[in-house]
Amino acid sequence: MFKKVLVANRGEIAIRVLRACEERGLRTVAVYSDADRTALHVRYADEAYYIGPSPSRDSYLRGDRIIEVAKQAGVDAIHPGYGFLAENADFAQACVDAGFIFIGPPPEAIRLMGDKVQARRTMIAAGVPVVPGSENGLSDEEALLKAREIGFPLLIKAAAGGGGKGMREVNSIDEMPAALAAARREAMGAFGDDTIYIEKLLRNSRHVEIQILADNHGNVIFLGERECSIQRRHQKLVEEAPSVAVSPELRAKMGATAIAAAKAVGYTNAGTVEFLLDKDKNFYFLEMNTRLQVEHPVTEMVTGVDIVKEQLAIAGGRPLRNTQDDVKMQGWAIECRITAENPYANFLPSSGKIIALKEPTGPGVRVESSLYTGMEISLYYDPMVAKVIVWGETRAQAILRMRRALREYQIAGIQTSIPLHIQIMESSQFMWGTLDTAFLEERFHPEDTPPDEEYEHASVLLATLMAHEEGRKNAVIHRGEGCKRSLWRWAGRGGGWSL
Amino acid sequence: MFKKVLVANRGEIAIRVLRACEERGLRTVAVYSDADRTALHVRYADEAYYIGPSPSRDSYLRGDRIIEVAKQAGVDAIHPGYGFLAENADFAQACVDAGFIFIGPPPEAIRLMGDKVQARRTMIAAGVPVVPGSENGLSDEEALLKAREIGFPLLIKAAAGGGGKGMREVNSIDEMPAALAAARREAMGAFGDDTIYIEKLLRNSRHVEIQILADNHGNVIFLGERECSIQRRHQKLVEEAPSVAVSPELRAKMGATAIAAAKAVGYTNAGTVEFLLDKDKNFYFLEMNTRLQVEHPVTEMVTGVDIVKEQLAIAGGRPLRNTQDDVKMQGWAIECRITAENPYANFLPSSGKIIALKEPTGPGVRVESSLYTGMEISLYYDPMVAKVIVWGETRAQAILRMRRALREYQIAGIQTSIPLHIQIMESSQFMWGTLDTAFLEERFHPEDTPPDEEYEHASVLLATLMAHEEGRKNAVIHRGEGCKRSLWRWAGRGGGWSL
Amino acid sequence: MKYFVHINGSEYEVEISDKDISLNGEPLQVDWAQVSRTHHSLLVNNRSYEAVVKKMRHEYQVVIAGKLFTVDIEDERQRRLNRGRTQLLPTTGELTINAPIPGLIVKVLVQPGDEVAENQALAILEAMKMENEIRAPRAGVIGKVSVNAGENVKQGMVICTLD
Amino acid sequence: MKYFVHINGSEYEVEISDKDISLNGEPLQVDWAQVSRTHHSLLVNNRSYEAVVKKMRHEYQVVIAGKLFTVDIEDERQRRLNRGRTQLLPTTGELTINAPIPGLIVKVLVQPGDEVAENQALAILEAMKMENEIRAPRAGVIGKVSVNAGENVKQGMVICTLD
Repeated sequence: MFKKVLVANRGEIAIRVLRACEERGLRTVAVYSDADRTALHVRYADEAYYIGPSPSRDSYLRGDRIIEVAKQAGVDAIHPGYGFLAENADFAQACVDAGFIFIGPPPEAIRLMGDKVQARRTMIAAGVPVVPGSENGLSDEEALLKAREIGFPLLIKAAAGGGGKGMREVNSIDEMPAALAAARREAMGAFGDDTIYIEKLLRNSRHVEIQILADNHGNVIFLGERECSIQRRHQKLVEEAPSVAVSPELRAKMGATAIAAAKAVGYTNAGTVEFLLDKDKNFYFLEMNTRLQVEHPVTEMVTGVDIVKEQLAIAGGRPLRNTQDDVKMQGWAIECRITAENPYANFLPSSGKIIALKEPTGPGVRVESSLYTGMEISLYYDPMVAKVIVWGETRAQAILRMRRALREYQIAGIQTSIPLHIQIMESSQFMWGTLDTAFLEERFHPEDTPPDEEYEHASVLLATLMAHEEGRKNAVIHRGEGCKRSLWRWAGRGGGWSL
Repeated sequence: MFKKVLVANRGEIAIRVLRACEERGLRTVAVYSDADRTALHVRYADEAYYIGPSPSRDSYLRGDRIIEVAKQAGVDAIHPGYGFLAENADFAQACVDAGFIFIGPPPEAIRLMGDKVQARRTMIAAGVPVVPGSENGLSDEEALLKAREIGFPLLIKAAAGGGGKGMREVNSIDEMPAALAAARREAMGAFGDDTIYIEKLLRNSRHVEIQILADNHGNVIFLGERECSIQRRHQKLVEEAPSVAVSPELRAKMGATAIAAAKAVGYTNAGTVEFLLDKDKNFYFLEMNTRLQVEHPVTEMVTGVDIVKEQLAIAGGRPLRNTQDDVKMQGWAIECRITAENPYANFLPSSGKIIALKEPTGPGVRVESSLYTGMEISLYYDPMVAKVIVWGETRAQAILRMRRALREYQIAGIQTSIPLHIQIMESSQFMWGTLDTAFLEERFHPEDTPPDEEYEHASVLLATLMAHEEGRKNAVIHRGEGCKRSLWRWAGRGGGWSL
Repeated sequence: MKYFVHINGSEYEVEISDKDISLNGEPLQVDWAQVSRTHHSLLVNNRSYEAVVKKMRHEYQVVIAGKLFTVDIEDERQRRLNRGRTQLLPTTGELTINAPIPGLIVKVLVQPGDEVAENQALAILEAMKMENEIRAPRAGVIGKVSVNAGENVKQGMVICTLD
Repeated sequence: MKYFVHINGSEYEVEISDKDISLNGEPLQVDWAQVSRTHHSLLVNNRSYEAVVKKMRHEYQVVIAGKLFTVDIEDERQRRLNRGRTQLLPTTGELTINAPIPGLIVKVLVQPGDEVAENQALAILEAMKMENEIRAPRAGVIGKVSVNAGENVKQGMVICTLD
């Protein structure tokens, strides 16, 4: 087994991986850009190395510098997290070439699954059902032809894509030219590659994915499914495990298919096979994420398996500790992704300084967060700043617990998606579990919920009291310390027993 | 089922209970003393009522005022937490008489188990093995006689006792008079009752306890055992579930005995039967705690059962949801009690203001805490201010995770027991699991561990840099904002890639 | 002292004296404790609220139970001043569309003189690797266009005007 | 500037100039960033440390990885001063025993003139419902006893003196 690991990432996932290393007794190395000198992952790691200016392309995407640091720090292995270089086959290869263990799948598997068009082709050959669509990179003209053939609605997708970037939904032939241009532009900006393909859009279907673990000795198991249908612009907001739509029989079938998909590309380490599940319980391969996923904690909470520790063990050459029969799902887990965005203003990214922070805890609550008081939220990186994950004996208990946890979460200084998540947890449709990937954008109307009159009143009172107090302070004289308790009490001690 | 609950407690346990109520959709009422106006439990509850000055006897021990508040707030039920009035049969009776549901056992069961002498007698009658000792309240003369009869070492215990208060270990007849006086004095101070009894002290034995759930319909189950052998002055510091010393057969036997004990007193709701387990795996009834216990979370983490929610369901008249066969223990859980004490100065209580706080989180970590930045730790209440609980797939994983969590825990402004807990987690004896109740006081020598030279160096540098900077500020002029990053960097950017 | 408080489109009247406080004329028992620079505990008729409050230039931002409320406060004097001012200002129809966040203008979709519908996209702004459409808050005719594709804009910079 | 630093009974020498820093003569690469009023991040030759630091009157309290370190710092000038002072002070044998925390004196176990051994209990102080023994830091003879049983004492109040 190796002894020292470099984590080539930032934010909550860097801390997640560092914690797993720490719990395995491994020495840890963090890397950081200018913007991240005081980030939690820098403070958490045993060692930290500067790798460049704030923009990702000058730091977290500079594989060459990261490998240079790995050499200088004398690490044995490199964990890429997700995003940045995690699905960059060249980086994985460069790590291996430089003599480091890459904690992830072999470069060839990344390359194959990373080219969505080639991946589709391989899956079809392996007998894995795929969504009807085009099979190779298309010119605009070809795309128009193919679109007429498979019909609308459809999706334009970037071959190098992921995270909804370079993806566009198209409902008629008229929208095609503008959508093609936008998708290519976004794909070029995000991945440096504007190859696209098109796929039939299956309405009213769910996004259900299977978590895979594969060791270097030919053993592959799956850790149940996750449902990730709550999305906006193809970005997941809420994930859960298990899925209400998946019976034990369907789970076994989807699991076997996912294992076949992984084996078809010689996959090792942790990975996820994403499927669309339609109303009739037919499922179609969407893509394989050849890395740790944002939503891995929900699987950890229902199976008891620590996926990152398994990644370390697999990369160290160990055979899987568990067989498929050992994997049991217990209870229900839900994750909410907390982003620095204003959900009521078209998800406008929100930047600023965190001036107050209190994170939820207590029974069944896990927080994966990059936040700290005094942190500057910049616009350099992904707006996801934290995740709340809860476990409950039942789905209903998990929802109630998530509501409780979200209400406890206090972040001041930026706008966040927390109020939207609270509304999702309070919506009867979510509670019934009648979800599909269009739920959030088409059938969820956060504006319709009645205003919280009680909280409104409290806000009015508190703000007015502060304004009143400030006015008095300015008017009279400075009152020393200012804010001490029991200074402000109106109309006697509020009820209860009185002195 | 009831709708509104008053929590007659403070600190971490009040918050724990409030969270469970919140997750069941119940309205919540907190009570507070002068010292606790801004305490977390007050801020967490839906409603909060003042009940009196800071000393417990004027507030949290005033059952009359609490019942008055319960009437005013219109609650249906009262949860006593642990400590304060939790094992006060008169208070439980007064709640029932006033028309409230008392979330706990019937007053008679509290009364019977609360009188340790009568409890012993009842247990003997029910065929439960008890530690050799006296059976009734003794005068000093009787105690001396009985002491000679059962031999030394022995324990003097308060009949009304709990939490190690009013308890004294005696190793020879000469020590008896002083120990008797001290035990009586402490018992009178803590419980208003100086009745004592004596028990043989079984050396090298473990403290192992069984968690019980009993509904109002005659169903009683147990949720496995907890090992609580790491104690100081008979106060638990570290607890875990399961116990390394308990085989499945022994677990079944102890469980059946605990159920018999509960049934013998007509017990309902959650409770704990404490046993001493000697080297030869004989176990002896110590006492029954007729309430929720501090260490209940370790059982929750290995069984997946939320004990406080079960308390609410039972009090609401529901039959148990689980049968004994449904109860499965998975993995391992450990709890460390964080106290405001200096473990290196004879556990001297530490008071002061919390000026900085960061609590651990991430996979498998749960924190139950009353702490917040700006909090004044007073000497009015118990020094336990927080608990860290971790879950791991194995005991070794749990220990490593606890070490990680404790290192993440930052509390500045008071002394805490955290460094001692880290040392316990790092001690090979604890790792081997060779524990008994004398472990901490007799065989654990925190002074012996080598100093953390590396941390010492970092502390030296940091403090000196601050002093240096302060000297310069005073010497030169005020430098504006003062503390901004990248102001201080010596001998170039530390390694890695350089610009 | 009387205050006129605006929140989510509603107006409340709060009156505070040394001993009494009322909301829309209803007297309340209020106990306010500041826990830290940003954290407050408020008891209103024994109802307990925990809030984080941040004072902005002209308003207070209050976070309660995970939700953000923006509160505008005028006292009687300010109200009279503001009233007067509103009546004096001519109601011109011109509206300025500003960049809501810093970013890169990827595309400008309108020209001076274009008629646009409410909610129509005016420009595309890239930030955090995502494209964000800047839309018209109401129907109108484009006046001036102040940015070009490929240009980096700061927050608040004018993108175009709408008559 | 040269500093003499005391921690856990060890002494370190730290030298700081505008550009260089050394610990016991060994030059180090140091990057220090203050995260908040109390939180600091320190990189020493790329080793990362996160610490909470509290300045007390004469010392710094540093919490790193859950452990508390107390650091005393003298610069060269202070050191000369302190050295001089130590030599001037007569080495009297009298020691004052103070209450380490506020509480109730439950029992006083010694009288003036008593000879006590190191670690012998002098009084019992109750706080947080627990009895705490106040013990002699070294052997000696009790001088004055300043408290009585049943008396409430504040932190730092003199309990007795030891010659």
